[in-house]
Amino acid sequence: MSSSAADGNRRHALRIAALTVIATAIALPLVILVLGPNMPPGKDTTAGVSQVFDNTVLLVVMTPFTMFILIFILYSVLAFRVRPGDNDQRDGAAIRGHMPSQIVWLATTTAAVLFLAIFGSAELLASNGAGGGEGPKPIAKPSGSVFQVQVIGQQWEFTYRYPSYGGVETAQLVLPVGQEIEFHVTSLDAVHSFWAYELGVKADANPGVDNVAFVKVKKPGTFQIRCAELCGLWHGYMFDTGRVVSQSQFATWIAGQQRTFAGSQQYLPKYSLTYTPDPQDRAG
Amino acid sequence: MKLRRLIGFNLLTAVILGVIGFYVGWWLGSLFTSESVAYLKESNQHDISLFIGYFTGVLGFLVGLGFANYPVQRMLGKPASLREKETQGKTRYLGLCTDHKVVGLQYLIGIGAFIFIGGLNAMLIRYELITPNQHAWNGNNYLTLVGLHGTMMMGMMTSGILGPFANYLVPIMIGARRMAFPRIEALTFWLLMAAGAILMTAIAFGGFPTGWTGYAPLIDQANMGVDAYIAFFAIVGLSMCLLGLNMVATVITMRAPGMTWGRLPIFVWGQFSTAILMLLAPPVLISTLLMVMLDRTAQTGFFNDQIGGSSYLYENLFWFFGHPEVYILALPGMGILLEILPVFTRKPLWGYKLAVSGLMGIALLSWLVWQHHLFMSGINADLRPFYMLSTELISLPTGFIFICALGTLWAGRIRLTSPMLFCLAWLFNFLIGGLSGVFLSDVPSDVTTHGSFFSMAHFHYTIMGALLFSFFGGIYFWLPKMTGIKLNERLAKAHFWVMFISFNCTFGPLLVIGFLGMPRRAVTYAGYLQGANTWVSVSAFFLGGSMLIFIFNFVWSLVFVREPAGDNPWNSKSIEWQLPSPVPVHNFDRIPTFGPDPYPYGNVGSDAVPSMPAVTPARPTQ
Amino acid sequence: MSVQAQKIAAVVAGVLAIGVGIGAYVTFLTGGPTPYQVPVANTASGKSVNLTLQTVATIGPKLAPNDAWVSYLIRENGVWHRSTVWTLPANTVVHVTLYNYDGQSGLRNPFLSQARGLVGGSFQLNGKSMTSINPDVASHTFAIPGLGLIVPIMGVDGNAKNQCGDAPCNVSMAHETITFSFNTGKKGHYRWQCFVPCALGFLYGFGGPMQTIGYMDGFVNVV
Amino acid sequence: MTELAHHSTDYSVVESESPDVMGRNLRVGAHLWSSATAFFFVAFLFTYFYLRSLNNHGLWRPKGVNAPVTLGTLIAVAVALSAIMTFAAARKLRAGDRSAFRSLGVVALALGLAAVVLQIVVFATVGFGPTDGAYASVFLAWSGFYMVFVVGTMYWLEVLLATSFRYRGHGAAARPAPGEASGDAHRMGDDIASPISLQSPGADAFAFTWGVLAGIGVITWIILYLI
Repeated sequence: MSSSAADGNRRHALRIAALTVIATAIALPLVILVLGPNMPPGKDTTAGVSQVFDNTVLLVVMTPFTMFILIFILYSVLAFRVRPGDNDQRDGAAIRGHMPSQIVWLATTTAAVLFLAIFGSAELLASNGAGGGEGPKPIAKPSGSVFQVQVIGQQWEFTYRYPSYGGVETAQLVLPVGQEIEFHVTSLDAVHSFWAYELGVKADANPGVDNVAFVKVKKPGTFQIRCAELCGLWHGYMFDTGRVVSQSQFATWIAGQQRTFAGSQQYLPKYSLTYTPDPQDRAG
Repeated sequence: MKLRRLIGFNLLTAVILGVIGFYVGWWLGSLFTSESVAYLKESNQHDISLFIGYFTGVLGFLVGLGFANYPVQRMLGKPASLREKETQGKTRYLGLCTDHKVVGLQYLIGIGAFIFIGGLNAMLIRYELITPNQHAWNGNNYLTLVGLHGTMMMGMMTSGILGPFANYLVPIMIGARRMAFPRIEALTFWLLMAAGAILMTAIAFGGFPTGWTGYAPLIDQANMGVDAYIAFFAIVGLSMCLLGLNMVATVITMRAPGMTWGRLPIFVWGQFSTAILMLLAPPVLISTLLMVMLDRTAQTGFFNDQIGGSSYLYENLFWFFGHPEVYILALPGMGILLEILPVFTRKPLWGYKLAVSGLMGIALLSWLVWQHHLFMSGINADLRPFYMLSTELISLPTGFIFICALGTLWAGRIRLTSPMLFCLAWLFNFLIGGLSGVFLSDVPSDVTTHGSFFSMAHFHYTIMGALLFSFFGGIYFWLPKMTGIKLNERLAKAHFWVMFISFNCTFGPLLVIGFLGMPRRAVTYAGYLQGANTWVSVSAFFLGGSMLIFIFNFVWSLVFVREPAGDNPWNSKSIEWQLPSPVPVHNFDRIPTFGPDPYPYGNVGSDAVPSMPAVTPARPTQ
Repeated sequence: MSVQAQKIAAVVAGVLAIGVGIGAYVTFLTGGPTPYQVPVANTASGKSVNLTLQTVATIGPKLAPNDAWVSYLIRENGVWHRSTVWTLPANTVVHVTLYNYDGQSGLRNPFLSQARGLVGGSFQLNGKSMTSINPDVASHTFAIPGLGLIVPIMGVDGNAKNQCGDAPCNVSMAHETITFSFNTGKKGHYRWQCFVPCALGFLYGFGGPMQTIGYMDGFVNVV
Repeated sequence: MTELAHHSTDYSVVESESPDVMGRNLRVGAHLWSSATAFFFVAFLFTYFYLRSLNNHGLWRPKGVNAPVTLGTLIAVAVALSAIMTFAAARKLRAGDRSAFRSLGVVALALGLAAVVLQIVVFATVGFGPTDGAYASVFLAWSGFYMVFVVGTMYWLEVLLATSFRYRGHGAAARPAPGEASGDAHRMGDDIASPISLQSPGADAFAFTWGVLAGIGVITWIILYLI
């Protein structure tokens, strides 16, 4: 390759590098200070906090790569395109590869990937599963006392049981604030998925399976509950609104529920982590 | 002779025999009675009749096309035949033809038709989602539309590039006259068409509420319509498996002298790596669906926890197929991308070995990641760090593809033709798709994104944004070769810009909507998402409109203008462009001998003259 | 006819054929039960709506393609119809009278045998005021989760005389009469369903009629 | 697409394909098909061990669900013997002894079909139905679909034998009538030079495929009947 062309390419390379650095320098503060803190699902719960932090880190790691690729494509298209009316029929330079840049690329991507995997695993353990379903025997669990709430998915409604209050079953989900909650999600029929968006909790409900998720809510409020796994005709209508209230309000509420539903509670099966309800299949 | 043609083995006979076969099978099924199928009487469900009907219907269809002739002859000890000599004339496009170029064009039209049906369903889905409440499609129809859209696209687009382009081009590129198994090649296409027809019948039997994943036990519970889904996917699986087998065998055995593994065009590598997955993944799907079929008919208990089955079993088996499946959708597009880039940058492919290892690396890793679809399901929660790692490792070979594409752009002499534009769009879309994939692969952020519109938008970026864009890039690039007729370049660019912009206006916001808490496949959504959803629906309609531009261009150029393309309109140097357009029936008179360099572009010195083609195969005498 | 003309004719024909196809498809998808405008009675105590329903074990070939399916029926000015999409006025008390001719299936989740969201908090089973029933003798429930409404429906005793066959059944046959009232509240588009696994021959008793509008599921448009 | 339709090649200048290409294709195809078959049954293998390990509600294998071990063993033996026979037959053919190939092949075919018949006997006499727990489901489905594969493979063997019998008189240079191959006199077929030349590679490819399938059959027997 003639020296002039080589100089030209070196100039292009420097420009692209500079642009990438500048763009990253501009983007990173925005990502960290503006975008990151506003990532879903919000910071009102332990699970939410860890997810927001996680999302922010992912964005930070992605930013330089994204900037590099986008700037490279844009720059090449602008700098190297053959303008209409340019009758120069010559080909481009016969470059078949460039070992250093290949090695650098491989090294950086590998480093990023390994970091993300290790970070994600650490974050997962540190945040008690970050609100995700961890199966019957969770490895990441909070130390100290937990407040058990069972979520029962059925076609097409979620109902809830509170074992520490005699296994009372309710139609609404109300949680005490500042208390480490241990959700036990199960299903009576098809596969559902219990998604409490603002809490940052999601756990599939499988028939005959107990799926545990942890969360601790910091301040009172409401949150929306949706079914996140296709479960049949009324999947789209399987939503509800939950409430987070103070300890005392919770006590009065649960007492009220125990009174209201005394009629059906006597027939409820003993509280257990999974149920095999009658009637059996095909019986009807 | 003419009469003989009419009543011979052709599409008409096939359709008639197919319908007859269906009703015969339906009647046979109605004869089944035993205590385990006693449920039939009280549930009005005729699953057994329907399954047998579909099976015999497909059988009749294939017999009508003439697929039975050869096996029967062989049973009688008649000798094997290389292939039928291609009948000339238009009729060969309407029946069993073993010319790989005819099959390629059959695939292009057939799959194209079904893709547009799938797209129509998408439009109807977006129409429903304009408002937060169900307002347009009655009863179960919304879920049926979702299922039809997903299943149709997944089933058809898996063969969307291997079918038309690989069948047509791979034999030419490796210097062969045919695929290894021409009859199997034809069979894969007609199986696919039969399957598509079967899926369309789902709405006649009450539709199906399971989406394209068909999770058990819902699929055991659903109405008869889901039998169409099961039959469709099983037949598509068979078609995919045979197509993959044929492709792998062809690349292994049919390469011309000089075409060593190190000289294969990157397009062939892309199809080859895909074909390996296509050969091995679908059998798992087929056996899974057969288990579902038995659950629904013979009352086995594979996925019914109440008689010892498990819903986890289905999720494991399905995604063990399902994840290679999504790379089956990604890899051939990469092949097209890296094949087209050198032509319009006028440079050799940058980092050929790296690109090949990227393709093969993706194909290998895709077997180790399937449980990242089940992060929230509670299966093997302890293994989630491993699947997180293996999933994120896939971004390394994917990164190879990117760096090779960027290196090829570098210091090239870029010509922004319509195929080139689609390739650049591929890079952009797949970048977004890959980055959004990182959020899904990372368990803590997957808690929110899993099963939401975010994951839906993610795989639309990787499948539609990558596969469909490279599909259209391939059409604009190779259709002149296949038909000998030029497509209108201005309309092509109009199509590109409308499609690219409206695509990003559709799925970019959907990423955000998912983050804001909208679950997939739900007909209702929270009121505060209405503005965004309306915007998405409108741009989705524009996206649909861009397809009409393409159809108009296709018809206008091919039917009315018919401007000859010439043998090598793009001044490409790969072998298919050294042949006349369209390629003659036997491709080559004498099998060519290949030189060392698959991409002989580029100037050694700044003052070099335009370089010459690497291979000059003898042209067929016209 | 010139070649060009032939081409144009072919293209036009093709476009027309596709258009007709799409039209038929869309019409099929939009087709379905037309909402039944429930008449409003203006009594001295303000507006009120009367809803008369019956549930039957088998709908029979006269009223539906799937003759063996369990179904709800509604009485529209004296005649029983199989329509489950109703339009009701907002903020109005709806008095429901329901005749159940179906047997006892039992609930999967006994919790749902407790009535919720009723005016006065209780319903009348054959004139007797109750708030919950034994889940094992439940035949169906009438539930509008969006309004927090659920009413368990007692099933007919298996060895009662004169069981009803195919719909429509009449009051001379063995049945249970349930009456209750609920308030429609604010405008909206709500689904209603049955929570008892009463679909014979389907896994968990929840397929077929339980997942098809027009049998055990429907919509309530509150306007 | 008139150009495509009317496009024609002068066949006189098109050289014919070298006959060993088909043999190579057959061998490669056999390997690929066998690997696909293996993956088909991997799903059942996984299902067996997964459901067994879960044992939902203790319904993996309720009392009284017992597989007929004797019949099962007979099936496995028949399949394995048949596969061994085909290997021997293929070797004979490679040595040029076509009559020995035929006699061994017929025995192998008989054994394979015997396995199918025995399987039908198992289904007719087995003491449990598909609803009797997960093991019953796996047992019936797995052995049933295995036999579907056996039937298909036996068809291939029958094809080899039929060709061998049809041309037993001819020497190595047997020449079929035009169109005989495609079976449709109105579709001309350009047949390979000699049908005999494909016999040996065909037999090798078949022996490999049938060998793999028989191996799967033995594994099936061990898993469904023994453990």
